[in-house]
Amino acid sequence: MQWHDTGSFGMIFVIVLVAFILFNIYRAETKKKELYIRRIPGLNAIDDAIGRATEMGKPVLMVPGIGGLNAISVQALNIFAQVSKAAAQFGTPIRLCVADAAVFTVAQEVIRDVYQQQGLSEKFDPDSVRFVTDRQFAFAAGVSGLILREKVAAAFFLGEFFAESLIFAETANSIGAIQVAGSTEKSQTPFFIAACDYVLIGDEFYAASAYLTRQPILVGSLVGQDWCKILIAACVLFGFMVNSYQRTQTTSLQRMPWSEAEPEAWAQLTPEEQGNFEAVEVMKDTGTPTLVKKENTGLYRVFNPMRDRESLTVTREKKAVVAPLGGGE
Amino acid sequence: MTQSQIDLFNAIKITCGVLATLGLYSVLYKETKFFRFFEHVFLGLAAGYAIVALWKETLYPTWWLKMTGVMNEGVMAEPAYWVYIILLPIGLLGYFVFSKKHNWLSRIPIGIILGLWAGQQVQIWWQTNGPQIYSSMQPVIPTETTSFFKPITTGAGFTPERIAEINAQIWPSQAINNFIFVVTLLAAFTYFVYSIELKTPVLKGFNKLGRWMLMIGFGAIFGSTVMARFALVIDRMYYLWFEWLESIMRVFGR
Amino acid sequence: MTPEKPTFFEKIQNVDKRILYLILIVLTTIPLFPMFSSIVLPNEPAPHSQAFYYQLMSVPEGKTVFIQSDWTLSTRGENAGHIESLLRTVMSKKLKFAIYTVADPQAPGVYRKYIQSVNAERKRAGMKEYKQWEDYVDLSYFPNAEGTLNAIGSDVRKIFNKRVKDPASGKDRLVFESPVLKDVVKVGDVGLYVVITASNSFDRTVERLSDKTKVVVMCTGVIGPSTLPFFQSGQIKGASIGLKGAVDVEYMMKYGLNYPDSTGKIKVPWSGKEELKADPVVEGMTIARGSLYFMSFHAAIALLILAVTVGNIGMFMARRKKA
Amino acid sequence: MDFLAQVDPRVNFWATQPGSVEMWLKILVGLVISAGAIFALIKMPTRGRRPVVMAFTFLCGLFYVLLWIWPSPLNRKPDEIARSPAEGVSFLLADTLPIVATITNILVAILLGLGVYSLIRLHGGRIIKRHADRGFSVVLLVSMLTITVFGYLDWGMRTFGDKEGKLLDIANWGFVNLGADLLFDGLLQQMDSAMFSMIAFFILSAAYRAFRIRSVESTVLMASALILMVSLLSAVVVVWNGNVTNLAAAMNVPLANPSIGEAGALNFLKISNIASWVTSFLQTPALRAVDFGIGLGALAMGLRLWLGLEKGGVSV
Repeated sequence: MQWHDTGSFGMIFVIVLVAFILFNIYRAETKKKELYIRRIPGLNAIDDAIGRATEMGKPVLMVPGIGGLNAISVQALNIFAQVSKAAAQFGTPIRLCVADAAVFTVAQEVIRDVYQQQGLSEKFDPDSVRFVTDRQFAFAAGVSGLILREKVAAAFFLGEFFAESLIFAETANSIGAIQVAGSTEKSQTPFFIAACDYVLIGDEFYAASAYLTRQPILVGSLVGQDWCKILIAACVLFGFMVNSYQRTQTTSLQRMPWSEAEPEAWAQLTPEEQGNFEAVEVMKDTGTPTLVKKENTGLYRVFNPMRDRESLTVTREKKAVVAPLGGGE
Repeated sequence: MTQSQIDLFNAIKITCGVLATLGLYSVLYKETKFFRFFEHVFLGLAAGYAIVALWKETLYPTWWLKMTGVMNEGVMAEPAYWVYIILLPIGLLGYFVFSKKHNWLSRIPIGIILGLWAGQQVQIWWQTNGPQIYSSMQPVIPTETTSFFKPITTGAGFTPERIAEINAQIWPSQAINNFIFVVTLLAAFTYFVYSIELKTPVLKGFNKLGRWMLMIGFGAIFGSTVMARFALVIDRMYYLWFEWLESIMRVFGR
Repeated sequence: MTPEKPTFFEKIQNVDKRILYLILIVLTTIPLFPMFSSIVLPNEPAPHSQAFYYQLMSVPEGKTVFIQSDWTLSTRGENAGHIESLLRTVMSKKLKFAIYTVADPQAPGVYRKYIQSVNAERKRAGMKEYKQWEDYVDLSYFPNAEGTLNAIGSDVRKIFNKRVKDPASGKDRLVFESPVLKDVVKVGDVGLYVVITASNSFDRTVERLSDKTKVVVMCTGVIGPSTLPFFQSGQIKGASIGLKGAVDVEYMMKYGLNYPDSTGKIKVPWSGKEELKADPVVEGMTIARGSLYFMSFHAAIALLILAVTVGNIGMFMARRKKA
Repeated sequence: MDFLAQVDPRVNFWATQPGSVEMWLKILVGLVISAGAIFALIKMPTRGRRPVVMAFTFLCGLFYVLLWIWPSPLNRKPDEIARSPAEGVSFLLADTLPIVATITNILVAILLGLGVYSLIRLHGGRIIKRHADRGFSVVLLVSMLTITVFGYLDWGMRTFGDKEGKLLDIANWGFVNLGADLLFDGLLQQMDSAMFSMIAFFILSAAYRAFRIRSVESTVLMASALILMVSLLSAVVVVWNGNVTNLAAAMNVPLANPSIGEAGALNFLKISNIASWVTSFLQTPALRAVDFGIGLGALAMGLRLWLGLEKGGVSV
């Protein structure tokens, strides 16, 4: 039965995905001609928004979500780097409100770099990048207060937003600011859709920096992601065909826990052994052919590897018992 | 403290809460000084509490106690893993961010945090998405066509075997639903393909369909979220009126 | 745009927000008054609530349940109903439980409050109170959700390496010496793993633990939609979602599931699962907070739907006028 | 590696007796060494910088990747010895996980000082520059200071001054405990809930404004939202479904419940079934597509960060 154990399938699958992404990054870096990316409306709006803010002489607000420091907030900061580049050129004031100390550290540096690269270091006001608080709703209160007081003309909410998303969106909407929003939390996207002018749905957010900067690495990895999506889609297509076919067949082999297959043998085991062998499953020939059940399809087996008894019989020698110092554990 | 003192304290506490709530709610009408006051109190308290929590909830239990160990009635409960000390200087490197010359050092703690996060993404991808991929592979060929809909087992007096048999079958109605499921998934998927130009009308249409399906999905989320939010405001009202009155009444011994 | 003053229809398609807000406040408050609170609205529990209640009621007496309570006062409106009905059921079924949080340092304070209040309520009704160490252990807060959940999956005894006071000896002892956890070697040994959450800490729990133990969830309506796929793919065994979920559970606590009352009538049928059956809760309160708030909820939704309809009518009529 | 494994013997080079001179000495040495290391880094030539940062990032990421890719031990008991070096590694990884898991939180906590510094600089600056809003800045700083003081005093009393847990009972509280509780439980948490519950109002106004039958998109958005909302109103549901049942009885068509795949002809008219159909066969797949996309995005971004491929913006 060993060949039934497909535990490594998931790992291979992920490795393939990783390979796709890395290969395309390599491809994009070596290739001369630029790879195609479809238009993403929300992002074309960035310049108009900043332009409008400049006319009104009002600041541009940016919020990279309230999540901790991870790829999402880094991604948001990458986009905001582009935004503040434009803002710096127009001389539009910016407000970047952050809810996490680590993100704040990165933000400080990124934005300062942007101004330096533009040769406008003296224009950079360190207070334009603010740590408001790391408490969700205090942050919400602080930011919406800022929105109302400073009458921001454009607001960018990109990153990991939770319940507070609608507080920001509605507040900014009430003073008629242009809003570009996108959240990796799909449960918040509807509220952005309801209250914002432009919304990045799902991983358009991840596509954004590739779209804006056209850096080969980013574009390449975006193409790689597309390959992965196509692979997954193909899997689903293939899978539902195979399943559809196989479910119409009959079989007398039934997959079941070993404890059910051989109750009497099971009963003889010590509780500890039973603990070890809980996961053990066997294919039992029931003799009576029945319609193939979900649990007996080949694909089910691929995605839910079957452990047999041999693979779980493990005997190791115990540690020498040391006198637990002062009766710890 | 006596019971009456406790009641008094609770009454004061809840009254403060009520005032604060009203203060923040006032922004629904207009951004006033009243709101601004409570907003700044809120921000101050939040920041202050963070300062307390950073030691009391993170550093003390997960760092200091590990580093200096735990004694329990004079005997060692946990040994002291002194090497934890190196995390302090690493963390402090972050403070170089304000230095003009050495700000690159602040990227070391950042790099560590991001590295750990990145590694985890690779680790958990399959655990999260594998089962989802499998459960999308819905069978779409009916195995039983004697009835379009699945026969009703409810109170039909079938034997358990018969019911199991019926449930094992794929009935036409289910097959259609599953087909809709797969199509919706793939349509929504094409919406997220960026590098392929959607030239043919078929692809364009599929893409548009995908966007509509997404909108349906988001609408559904909106609908079910409404419950959560209204539950909160209802609970607030309960607090504003009833819990407050109750606490006041207790003080006046009713 | 229009110089002449707006027509009636233009008015009703942009009513001042504040008026809507005021109406909402009034509508949500009135049904909370005592004279309404006695009413129990008719209900049809959702399938995932039914699965949840069945899983909970089918845990054998005396077994241990893990409760991961990841919410704070800010979602009291929904989660309070959840934890109250959960504790009432667990206590009336005489299950032991270990309660802790991986999400928020404030969460322990919150769930302690509810353990106390439910205990007090049982005391008033003359039922047995739940005691730390014998009946439950409170493991409070574990920072870093991912890490903790990984560890719970791989080696629960290592991560739950905490001490609580043993009333017998008055000493702090390792929780695994307590009656509650002495039989728990790996997370698979627990009767049920209940997550009460208001955040996506829940997804992490599924990622780390769904293959190792029976996970069920009580979550806010926001998290709800993202839990349903897990319920479909069988990674979680049941879900009580939002206020409705709380009401469903309270309702089944009162009437049972596939449970014939004295007249033999089944109040809550679980169609397709006739063979399965769950009794109502025998002692203590059943219908409570959830059902009380449910009235106001109906009023609020009615207002929302009304507002949307009026807005659309206004828009159409105004258009027709223009044309 | 004993440090990582945290195994017996309970006292070794890495694990010392708590409070012993040896411990403090080792801690001191550790500090000195790392100070030296920092000094070395400061002297580091410019081109050496990026590799250093990348090395840190890579190694940290590598831990979880190893944890994932390395075969995990079967049926391991806490007191067992690895059979082979390979299994030894897997044991080590498993034992190390709880420690590595805490690193992020510790670092972020240490970094919090930066945030507080920026707050104080902003509002202190306002007070000095006699900004119009300086009064509020004072309020902010004062409330920050107060809760900090009360918080630490309260914590100290509970942790060190209260071995037998008297303070768990409010009756034994003193001024400090009451103050801390008032500030945290009475104000801070209530303000959280207040702000949170405010969303309900915004939902109302947002729905009123956005749910208009303008385009196909806004219409389907509204339709599915309304269906879901109505399906939550159990009073409406019971009546609606009751009518469907009567109708079915009148036409004597059998009814059943599609939530498990069963269906009778008129069943889809039941509001609860329409809703559950929408969620299971339209919402679930649509959002699953979003999930796959986001998952892949995170995976790709993670790879780029881990391997140091990110350029510009944040180049760690």
